[in-house]
Amino acid sequence: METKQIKNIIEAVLLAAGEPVTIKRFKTIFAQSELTHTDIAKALESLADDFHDRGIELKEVASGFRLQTKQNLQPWITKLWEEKPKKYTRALLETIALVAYRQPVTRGEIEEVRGVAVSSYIIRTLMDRDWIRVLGYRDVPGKPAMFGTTKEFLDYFNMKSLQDLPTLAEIKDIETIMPELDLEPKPKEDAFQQQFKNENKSEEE
Amino acid sequence: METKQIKNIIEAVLLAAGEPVTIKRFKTIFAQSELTHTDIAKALESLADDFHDRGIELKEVASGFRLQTKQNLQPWITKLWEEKPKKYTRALLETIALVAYRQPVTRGEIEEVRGVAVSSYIIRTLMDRDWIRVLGYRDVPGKPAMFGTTKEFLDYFNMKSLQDLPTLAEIKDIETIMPELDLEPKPKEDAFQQQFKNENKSEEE
Amino acid sequence: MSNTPTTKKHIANKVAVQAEMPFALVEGQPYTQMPTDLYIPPDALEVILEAFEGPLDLLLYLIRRQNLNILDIPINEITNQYIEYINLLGEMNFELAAEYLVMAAMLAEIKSRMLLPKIEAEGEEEQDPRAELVRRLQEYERFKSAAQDIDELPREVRDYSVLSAHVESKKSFAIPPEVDMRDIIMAFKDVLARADLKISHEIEREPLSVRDKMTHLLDVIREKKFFTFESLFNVHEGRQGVVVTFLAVLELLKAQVLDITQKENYGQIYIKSLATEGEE
Repeated sequence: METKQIKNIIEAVLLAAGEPVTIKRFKTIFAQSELTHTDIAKALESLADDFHDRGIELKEVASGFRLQTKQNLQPWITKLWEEKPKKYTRALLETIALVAYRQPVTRGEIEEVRGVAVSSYIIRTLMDRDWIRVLGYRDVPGKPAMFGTTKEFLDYFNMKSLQDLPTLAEIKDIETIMPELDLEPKPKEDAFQQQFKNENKSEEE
Repeated sequence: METKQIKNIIEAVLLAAGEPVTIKRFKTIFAQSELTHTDIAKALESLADDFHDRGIELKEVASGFRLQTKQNLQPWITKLWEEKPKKYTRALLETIALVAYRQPVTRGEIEEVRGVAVSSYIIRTLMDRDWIRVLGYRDVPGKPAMFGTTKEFLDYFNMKSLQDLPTLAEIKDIETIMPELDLEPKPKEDAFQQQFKNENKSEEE
Repeated sequence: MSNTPTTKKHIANKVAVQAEMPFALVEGQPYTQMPTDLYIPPDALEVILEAFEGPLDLLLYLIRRQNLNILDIPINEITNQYIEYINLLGEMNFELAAEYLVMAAMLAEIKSRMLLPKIEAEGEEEQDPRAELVRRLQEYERFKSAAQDIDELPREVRDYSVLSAHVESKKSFAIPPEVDMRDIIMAFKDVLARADLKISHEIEREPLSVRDKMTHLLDVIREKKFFTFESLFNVHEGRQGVVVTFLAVLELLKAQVLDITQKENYGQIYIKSLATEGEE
């Protein structure tokens, strides 16, 4: 068998196997052609060279040889599984606003102003995003956590300090200050209907 | 971005995805580089050319592009596994054939053509394999489900669309052979071919 | 005619005295002696029955193996062969699918109609009694061959394998959404406005009973079948209002007027009305 053909088969086998393949296993695959261990090792080596300017590379691991995507392409590959960002809910925006303006603030205080319960999900999302942090615990029954914003929060919004937050007076005038900006909250499309549309769309495709 | 680099990323992405990748999905992966549909299609084409003397090929199926082994190498690949490739029963193949060519089709209609009852086991197997799905319910007593094939069915049998199905044999009219018998005309336009026409039409639009 | 009385008798004998008279009696291969008829060694019957996908398939087999024209079936001959086959299966105590018997009846009917002299009905031209059978046979045959074609299409594992490479890390994180500072400010403005409103209305607000709330909710439900959980609550009613609304929802759930769904953890909660048109 030609070297080219051997390499083609090895490449296809490695990509089809779904797991690392040992030289021993290659030998059984090439049983009829009576390839030796050395023949296969050489073909693998030559194959590895062919990959130098490609997106994949040959790697020997404990359980055999495998082809894997190159590390430098990882940023593109992970995009395969990226979820589309969902918009934050009104409840979350109000919560972060109250933390920003009223810090240190407890969950109970936020709830009091908003008139509704603050879901744990909102708190966790804001914590995961490093926008809020626990500043301490209030010395009242239940020892509620007091929340405040983080440096990451300021960085995200390009602020040096909390002083850069618009003052309450400015907020009241915000519509007159920035009339050109469409500050009215957009009528939120119902998430369910949105999903519905997408489903219909994909069926049409 | 260089064409070489784009092709490398495409190859790595195709091998990493674990499922066919659409051009649309490639566009989101290359969002920052602002590649157009045409750019990606061209890169895919060029990549397909690169594989001409290799053991693998780029194939477009219903759900997108994927890399697969060339058929002539498959005898080597199957040696990887002890298990022999599955065989399907005639009952199952006839049922899927009727669903494929006659969709939307009810179980009763399948039974009428085949002259025997369709076992629930076959329907379940086809549903479990994601080869058929319920398209809706016919508005007649009993509201029987209407079945159609899925993208997975097309993918599995290496097809891009229903148009890739082998052509269905024509029905010969008894009248043309024995005109002296004065028979009722029977030629019915095949529902599937009718649907095909419609599909083609709408795609051209 | 291939199915001569001798053949029939032969089969009957075979079945009846199978133990004493094995096939070896007829030079070891009795079935090869009757190449054109229906004779099938009894122990092969089970296999062969499984090989047929129903009466149409069996009929096609009978027609094809004798190179007969499907459009001009010698109905007498085929009917005899078919019925013989069915009888044979019956003698073997096979539980025959009803479809086989229906076909036998259909064949017998066609046969008798072919034998009868043509009656010239007024204004009606008589149709070949075989026409419907021929149509069904052809229809079945085209899908039988379509099934074979599909079987020959390249398919995964047998003809190709889908390729994949190892990926170091498939971990991906959800991209957090972009947020505009103005959105936060507007949210704050709103919440302050609401808080003001709440304070000024606090005194006037009448206590809300759960019953009242249920009635109100039912009105809302009638208008819209689907709505978000959140939309039920009116922040101006304050904490007490929220509690009352929540209790009302629970009551309605218990009464099975509502259903609550959530597609994913922490996802939007939807309320669906279970009330059907008829009940309204």
